[in-house]
Order: sequence, then C-alpha cells, then structure tokens
Amino acid sequence: MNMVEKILARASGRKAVTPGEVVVANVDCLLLHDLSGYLTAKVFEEQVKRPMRYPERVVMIFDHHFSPPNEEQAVLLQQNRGFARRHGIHLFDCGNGNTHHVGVQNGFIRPGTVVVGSDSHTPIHGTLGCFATGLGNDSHAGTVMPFGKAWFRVPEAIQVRLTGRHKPGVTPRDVVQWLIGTIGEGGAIYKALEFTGPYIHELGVWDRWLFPMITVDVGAKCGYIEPDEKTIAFVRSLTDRPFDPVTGDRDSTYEAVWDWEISDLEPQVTCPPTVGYVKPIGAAAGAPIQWAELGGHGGGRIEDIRMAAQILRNRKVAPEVKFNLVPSSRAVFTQAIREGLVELLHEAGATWFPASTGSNQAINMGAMAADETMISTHARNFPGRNGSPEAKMYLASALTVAASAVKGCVADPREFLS
Amino acid sequence: MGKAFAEKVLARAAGLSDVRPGEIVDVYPDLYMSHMASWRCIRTLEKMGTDKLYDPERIAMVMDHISPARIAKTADDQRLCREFAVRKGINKFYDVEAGIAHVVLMEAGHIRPGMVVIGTDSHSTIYGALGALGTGVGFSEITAAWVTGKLWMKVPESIKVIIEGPLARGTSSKDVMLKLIGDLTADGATYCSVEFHGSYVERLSISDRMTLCNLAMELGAKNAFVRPDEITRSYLGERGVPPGQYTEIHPDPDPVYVKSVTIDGRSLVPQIACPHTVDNVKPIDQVAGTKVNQVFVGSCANAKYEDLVEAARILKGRKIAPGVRLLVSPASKEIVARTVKDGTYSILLEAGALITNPGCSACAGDGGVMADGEVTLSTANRNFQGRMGSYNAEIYLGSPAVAAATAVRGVITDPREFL
Amino acid sequence: MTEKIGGRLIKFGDNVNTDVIIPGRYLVSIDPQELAKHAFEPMGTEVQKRLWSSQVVVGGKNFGCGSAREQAASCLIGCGIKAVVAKSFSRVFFRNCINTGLPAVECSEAAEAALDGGELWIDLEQGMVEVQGESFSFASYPESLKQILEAGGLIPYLAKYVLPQQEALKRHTPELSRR
Amino acid sequence: MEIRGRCWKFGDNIPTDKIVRTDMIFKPWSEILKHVLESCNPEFPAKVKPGDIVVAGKHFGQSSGRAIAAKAMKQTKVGCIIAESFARTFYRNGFEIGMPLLECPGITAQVSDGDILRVEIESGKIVNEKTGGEFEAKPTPPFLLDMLKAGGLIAMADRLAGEG
Repeated sequence: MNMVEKILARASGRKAVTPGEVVVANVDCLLLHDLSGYLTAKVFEEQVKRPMRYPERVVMIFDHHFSPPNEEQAVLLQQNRGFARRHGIHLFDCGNGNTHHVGVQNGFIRPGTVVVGSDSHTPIHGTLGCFATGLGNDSHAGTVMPFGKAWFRVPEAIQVRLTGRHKPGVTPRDVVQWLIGTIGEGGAIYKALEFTGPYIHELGVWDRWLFPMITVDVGAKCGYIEPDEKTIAFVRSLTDRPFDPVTGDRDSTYEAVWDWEISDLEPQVTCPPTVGYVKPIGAAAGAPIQWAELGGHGGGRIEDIRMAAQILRNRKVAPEVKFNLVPSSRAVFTQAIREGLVELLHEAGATWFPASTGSNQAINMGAMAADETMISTHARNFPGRNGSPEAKMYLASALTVAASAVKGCVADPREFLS
Repeated sequence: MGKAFAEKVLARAAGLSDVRPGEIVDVYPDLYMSHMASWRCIRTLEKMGTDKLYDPERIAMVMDHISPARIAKTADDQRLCREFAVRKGINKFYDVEAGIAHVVLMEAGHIRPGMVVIGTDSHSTIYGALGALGTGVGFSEITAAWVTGKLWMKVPESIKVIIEGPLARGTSSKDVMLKLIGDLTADGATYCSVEFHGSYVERLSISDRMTLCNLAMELGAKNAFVRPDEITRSYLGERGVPPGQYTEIHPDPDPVYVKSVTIDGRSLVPQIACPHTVDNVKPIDQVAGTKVNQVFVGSCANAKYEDLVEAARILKGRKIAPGVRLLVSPASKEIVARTVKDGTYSILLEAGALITNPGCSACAGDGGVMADGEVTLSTANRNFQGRMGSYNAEIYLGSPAVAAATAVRGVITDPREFL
Repeated sequence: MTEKIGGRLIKFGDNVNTDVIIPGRYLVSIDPQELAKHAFEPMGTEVQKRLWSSQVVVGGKNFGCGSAREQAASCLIGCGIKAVVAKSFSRVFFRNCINTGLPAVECSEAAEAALDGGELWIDLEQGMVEVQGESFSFASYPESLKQILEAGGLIPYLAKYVLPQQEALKRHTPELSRR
Repeated sequence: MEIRGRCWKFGDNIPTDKIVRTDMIFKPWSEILKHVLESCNPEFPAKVKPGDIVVAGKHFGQSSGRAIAAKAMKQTKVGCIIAESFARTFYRNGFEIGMPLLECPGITAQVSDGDILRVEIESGKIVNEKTGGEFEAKPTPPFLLDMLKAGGLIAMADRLAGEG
C-alpha cells in the first residue's frame, strides 16, 4: 500500500484498502476559514443539531478578511466567533495569517493524520505526510463535526518523480506552475499525486509545500510527499504532540509514474483566464500591469519575501504599479521585520498588509477595474475573483512578481539577478 | 483693535486690504484638496463641459478613504483620478498607498503657514497646525475652485482657547480637546476660527497641534490655528521647505475674540467621548470597565507617529486581552517607515495588533465594521451612530494611551495604571 | 424667487449629524433619488416615511454637523425636501445646501415654533418664515448666494455666469501666498 | 429514477466561481439564482426550468470546494447534471446534497442546447430524443446511489458513523 492507502486503512480501522473502495475514516483535523466556516456552521446548527464530538480537532481561521468592510461581513465574523465559543473549537481571528499557514505553525498538522478542510487547497498538508483533502460543508457539518469521521473513496495514486536542478531565476513555484500546465486542468481527476524524486527531497519544507497545493487545480484528490527527516524535524519544532508517520510500502503500486527532469525550465507564468494556461516567461513578458502582490495560499512565505527583497534591493517599484505584500502569518511578518525586509521593501515602494489571504476574493483588497492587470503569487486567476470580470490576473513566482513590479510589466526576473 | 488670524489670512487670499467678520468675500485658496470625492469632481467637470483648470499646481488629490479598492466600481473611480492627474499634470497626486490626505500633504511640505486650503473633508481644520487656514467644503465647490480658482467665504469671528500646561500625567492633546468639546459642546465654535494659545501650545509638537486643530472641527469650527514658531519652521525645514518659501501670518496682539476659554492641562484627567456624540464627554473613571470588542488606533486625529509610539509604550511586552481585536492603521507611509525602523511596529504586531496599510481605514468605514451590539474604543474623531457599522453598535473615543490600555484589559481602562 | 416655498414639515432635535442624515456606507452613490432611500436611515423607517412625505426639514442647533459630504444635502433634495430651517447650521452643511440649490434658512424662532407634522412656508425674497400662524424674519442671503440658489446650485451657476467670463476673471487674481 | 428535460450545454473546466460568483456567496437564493452560470450563458438564469438537464464538458465545478455551487445548481431545480467529468469536490458535494450527477465521456459531442434528453440515473442510460442517440454514463458507485436515495449525506450520517 502507498502512504495514502495506509493512512486511510489505519483511520478506518481496516487492515487494507484498495483504490475505488469507499471507507469511513477518522478525521484528525478540520480546518475552516471565515467564509466556509460560516456556511458549515449554519448547516451544523440548523440541520445536524448534534454536539461537537471533538472540538479540539476543529480549527477556524479568519483569513479572507483582515477586517470586515461592511455590516454583512461584520455579522458573519461575529456569528463565527459565537459558533467557535459555543462549541469550544480553536479560533484564530483576523490578522493571524492564512488558514493553511496558521494550521501548520500552530502544530495542528502532523504526519500520518487525516486532515480535511473546506478550502480547496487543503491537500497542501500532504506536504507533511498527511492524507489531506478538501471536503464540502455538508461533510464537515454532517459527519466530521458530530462524529469525527468522513467518507472517502480511496484514490488511485500517480507518482510524480522530479529530477534535476532549477536554473538561477527559476524557483519551485515555477516548477509547480509548469506542472499544472503540463498535467492540465482536470488532468488527474480523483487521483492521489505522490511527489518524489531527488528534486523534491532536496527542497526545504516550505518549498515542498507548493507541490501538493496544486493538486486541486489538476483535479486530484490529494497530493503528498512521504515524510523524511526534514519533515519530522520541522513538525517537532512546532508541536510536542505525538505523531506516527507513515510511508508507503516498497511494493506500492501506482496507476502511472510521471518522470520529469526540470533542469531546462524557464520561469513560468500562468496567464489569464485559467490556471492551466501556463507559458514560459518569454511568451508573456511585456504585458503591462498595474498591481502586483505577494500573498495568497501559496505566497507570502518568508521565502517569497526574501526573493522580492533580492530583486528590490536598490530598486524601486515602478510608479504606475501598486505592489502589495501580504505575509502568510504573523510569525512570518515578525520574522521579515527582524531580517530588515519590511523596511527594505517599504522603502522600495511596496505596501504591507496584515497577514491574511490578501486579495483572494477581494474582500478587503484586490478589486480591479476592467482591463486592469495584476501579477501575483496567488493560486487562482479565474475572471471575476478580483473586481471586474474583465480584469486580468497572472500568476508567477515571487521573483517574477517582484521583477514585474519594478518594470511595470510582466518581466523575466533574470534581468535583475546578476 | 487688531485683527485675528482668520481676518488677516482671508484678506490676503481675497486680495483685499481689510475684511471684517461676517463679511462674505471671494477667496482664492492656495490649495484645493480632494480625496475619495475626486472622481465626482472630475465627473462634474465633464458635465460642465469644460476642461480648463485654473491652476493644476493648486490641486492636490489623495486616494485615502477606501484604499485599496474592494469593488470594481471603486477601482474604476480611482483609475479615473489617476488618469486625470496624469493628463492634467497634477503633480500633487497621492495614490492608495500614501495614507490619510491631511497627514500626507503636511508631511510632503504642501501645507505652509499663511495658506488658505480647502478640502473635501471636514477635518481640513487640521492645517491650522502649520499656521494655515484649512476648511472643509463639498465636492461641487472643489470642482468650482478647479475651474474658477475661487470660492465664497464668510469671514469668521475668532475664539481664543488658552491651554495651560504641562499636562497632567497620562493625558494628551486628545484629552484636552475632548474636555474642550465636552465643555463647549458640538456647536461651541460654529463658523468660528479657533486659535490655540497658552503655555502648553507654545512648546507643542506638530503632531499634537494636528490633534488640536483636527478636533476643533468637532466644535463646529470653520478653521483652527496654532501660531507658527520655531517648531513649525523646523518641521517644514525637514521637509525641504525653507522659511523663504512662505509668509507666516500671525494674529495682531489685540484682536477681538468673541469668546475666550481657558483649559488647565495641569489638572486634566483622561477623557472619553461616549456614544453617539463627540460632546458626550466624561472623565474616564465614569466609564472605565465598559467592555469593548474592538480597539481602533487610527484616523487623522490620532494615528501619527507619536500616537503609535504612545500606544506601543503601554503595549510593549504585553498582549491584548483574549477576545479583543486591536486594529492599527498608521496615518501615512512615512509613519510606517519610522515605526518599522524604531521597533514600534514590531511591538504592536507582537502584542497582537492587526496593522493595516496606511489610510482612513475604519474611521471611513473601510474595515473595522461592527455588528449589532459591538463596542469599539477608537482614537478617531467621530463616534456618530452607524459610523462604524451597525446602528446598534457603540463607539467611545479616547487617546492612544487609553486605547492601548483598553486593548490590554478588554475593558475601557485608565492608562495611568500602566505608567 | 418670488414664490413661497414650503409645505409639511418634519422636525428634528439639536446636533443632527451627517452620519444620521446619510450614512457613510451609501456615499458610493451621488444620485439624489438613490441616496434619498437611505436618508435618516439610522432613525428608522417610521421617520423615513414621514421625511419622504414632507417638504421642509426643521432642525435644532448645529444641524448637519460632521462630514463635508455633499450628499447630506443632495439626499434631502432626492426626498422632495424644498428647504431646511434650523436654529443654526454646521457650516459645511450650510454651504453644501446652497451649492446644491437647497435653501437653508437659519431662523431660531421659526425652528422653535415649528410643530412636527405642521406646515411651514418661506418667502426667500422677503426673508420671512410663516409657521403656526406666526411670521418670523431671517437675514436674507447676500446677492451672490441668491444667485447660486436661483441657478439651482453652484455648478449650474458657474456654467451660466462664470465660465463665459473666465478669461476676464483671471486678470483680477490677487497675489498668492508664496510657494 | 428517470429524468426527462431540455438540455443546456456548457464547456470544459467551468469553475465554481462561474456557477456562483464569489460576491454572491452570502446573498439569499433568490439573488444567487439570478446569476447562476450567467457568464457562460446569460440566458440560463432566467430561462432554466425545473427538470432541465445540464450537460457540461470536462472538470465541471473546479476551483473552490464549498458546497454552495452544487446547492445553487440544485436550487435551479435542474433534474441532473451530466458531464464528461466532474471536479471531485463538486461531485462529492452534489451527492451529499441529493443532486444527481452522471459522468459520460463524449456526451458533449452528442447533444445540443434545447435537445430533449431522457436519463436513468441508476443504470446511467441517456437518450437524446431529438437525434435518437443512446449513451451509457459511467456507473455510479452504489454508495452514492444510496446517499441519493436517502436524500443526501446528513440524512444518512448516523448510518455512516456506525460504519467507521
């Protein structure tokens, strides 16, 4: 059995499971954010009407808001706070960071566990050797909250083996975007993607993190990286709670093995209007932008902020561009201050925003007029997510975003790296 | 009999040798500030069918009330302003990242002693902190000024406010003003020019003078004034404006004041303006212990560098109370830079504050909105019903020190407990 | 401006502020009809209904204190209000009334005498307010303000009188504060 | 379970954002329904009738995992959705709220807007009455058919909990 099969078997009290089977498994952690949390809470209290079985496993994080912009949203947050208090679940209010970063940094995510959440990027936690996937409100309200369980169809696994070394100016984010373009939107529906190979194993945990993040956009159920010493040390540094890591058997079977060598990759840009529209930088460079942003579920890491600083040291943001920086968590924000990056980037003309998901769904920021364009480290670029449906969003690495902010158009970061 | 500041400055700007209180004169302001309302001015201009500006040099635009945009319509309005500024050569254009208009224009050296400044914001009285006459107008008037260069003004009568210092421990310019507004009521200075004098004012920082002049609006004042001095000159000097570039206007030694009021700062205690009017002021012991859901350190009244430092002094090494949100919105980009550099920013962040980008933020309803039954302690200048969300929510106003102390305890708290 | 203006009145107290007259959340709009729907919303729908069927707003002291938002005047126009009478006005609100073409009359006695739901008529030319069978005088507007009101507000006034002679105007500009 | 209705055809990779616009999430159904799938077909919200059948291309309902997109489709009262394939959270959410879904690779080439389709959910048999064409959808797992019969996940939650 592979890692996911072993975790699902253990969590459902079976010796073995096989792909295609439906199992009911114990859930170790449920991550909710402010929007989905509200919808889930309503179903739970209005339709399910049962006690919360394991409140300590449920975490709600306010990250789409950093501050309610109108009364409707204020009421939503107020009701979420009330829900959290009534049922004794964990609550992280606005300003603590985006749901996945806060979940990890507070030790809720441990190897070998089952993690679910209503954010579609929940598979990101496969980075730490979890079986992690996004479910809908009714699963959370109907079975996770009252019973600590959920049903799963055991997925077929595909192994994605990456080898090689990325060139200077190319980052793991570029590799990830290239993968989405190559596998294609919906190119791996229902599958479990195991990311492996020397390229993956050499990466630090926060860089590995970008790989399972993309699984939803290629349609997969989950993605994961088998835990190794780096994973264990990382999780140990965040929590004292015990955990029992799982790795796949030697004779694990995969529906397919996709082998890629990534050494030749150029920086990649995801172009409007969908996440599958990925091009090498040369094909997109020159498109004018008015907005640039580091932030979102995959961005705003300390690594991203460092990359932006690398580009912006002794340079300025182009006058026609607004470059917005959204740290992924309060801890990352304070770290960036300590490293002098907040000052450096502010002086270069960027603007800092509270730790959150930033422009994701444009609740506090990120609305654009028709024909305005943003380049960001966000995970999605569908039209209508950021103000006018005629606004455009490019997705790229922090290096490329920062280079574009300097140049006023989509730009190749290698121009700025000596 | 001599002339008060307002009479002298308006005579100068009207091109007349002598004006008297009550007289209506055509004034040519030196600067016309418009913020979020700028797009309306541009649309009105289009409607008037003219494209000629009297003097683009006198136009200042700051995109402060909603920054950045949350809906496409706002993004579109802001783009209209941006493009208009480029097309018309308006070089005093400050975009969504700059901060609150008043503070930004003062920091940039655009406000100088002896100027007459009109703005689409009632708190334009704040410009008195640099010895200028600042007053609020509607967007039609700004549009008219863009085109004709002038507007009608009634020459105000003047009120003298004498503040004696030094202030008692734990109090600040905010407490002085709340006390004054409580005593004189919300229309205590309607149509009047309020001049601040006295030993406390003479050695006062520009930041505190800004708080005084800003809050004079809540007395109904047309404008406010602090006599320019060495502190003014050095503030301007640091911003690249040498004394040769402005002409100070001082009141004569013996002007006619319709009213003279003295406040003794030496016996002051922290003051709180209770819901829903700014003149519903009580000494802090009468409201201490009131539970709050949110604390807001922001607005043109009290989100300046000195205000954030004051809050950080109390928050250093402490955490905000569980269940309380602390929202901090620095007034300008420059303030962000200074607080990051000296560690104030980190102190606030580590205490649990949520620090937004610079701008009007919750004071203009841009975030920090409350649901029914919630309570905010705010350092802003207004606590009107519905200003921060629900009509059934409450806003208390106090100084940055009160705000910090309140955030730590979760209930309205006298900052002297922490000093 | 020879005809009397007025009709049914709705009376408010002292220090009515602009956040009550038109809450900040509605300022995205500048359409008087749209704004009218939200005028005085914090005071509840009963008050709003009476406002919409009135022609005169009567206020106490310091009416319209608060923001410089011009919509505080234009929303009343959208409600069908013909004039505002108060004991005293906040100055920006007063300006905004004149500039949007809404007569604002400062007349303490008339505001005192007015009864909620009664009638009030104003003769702007004579500077008289009639209410509860009594007449009260008020200081009539200076000529320049009369012209603005007559034109229907500042912008129409400019279009009619000022813009045509723009060039002539420029020659009379006084010395500016040095910059 | 047989459904007969008019066909509305849509393309590939339609995200949840296009089914329910993000700024509509917390609006009442009456408001949301005015905009369902409008950016793909502006006529759909006004003209969709109970019992109509939506046919979509690959990866229908991708992007966000929130059930609101599936719930909105159910609120339009369409009889069922047939797609070349579904995004997995949409598929899951559909059955959990009692909305029948069928996966039928190749279907979009065989039907047009306005065709009358007859669909049998259990067997997966699809008939295009206009062309006479007959197609076989992929079989639906019995577990999900049970859920559909029970009226959705919450109705069968107790039974599920007993299994784990």
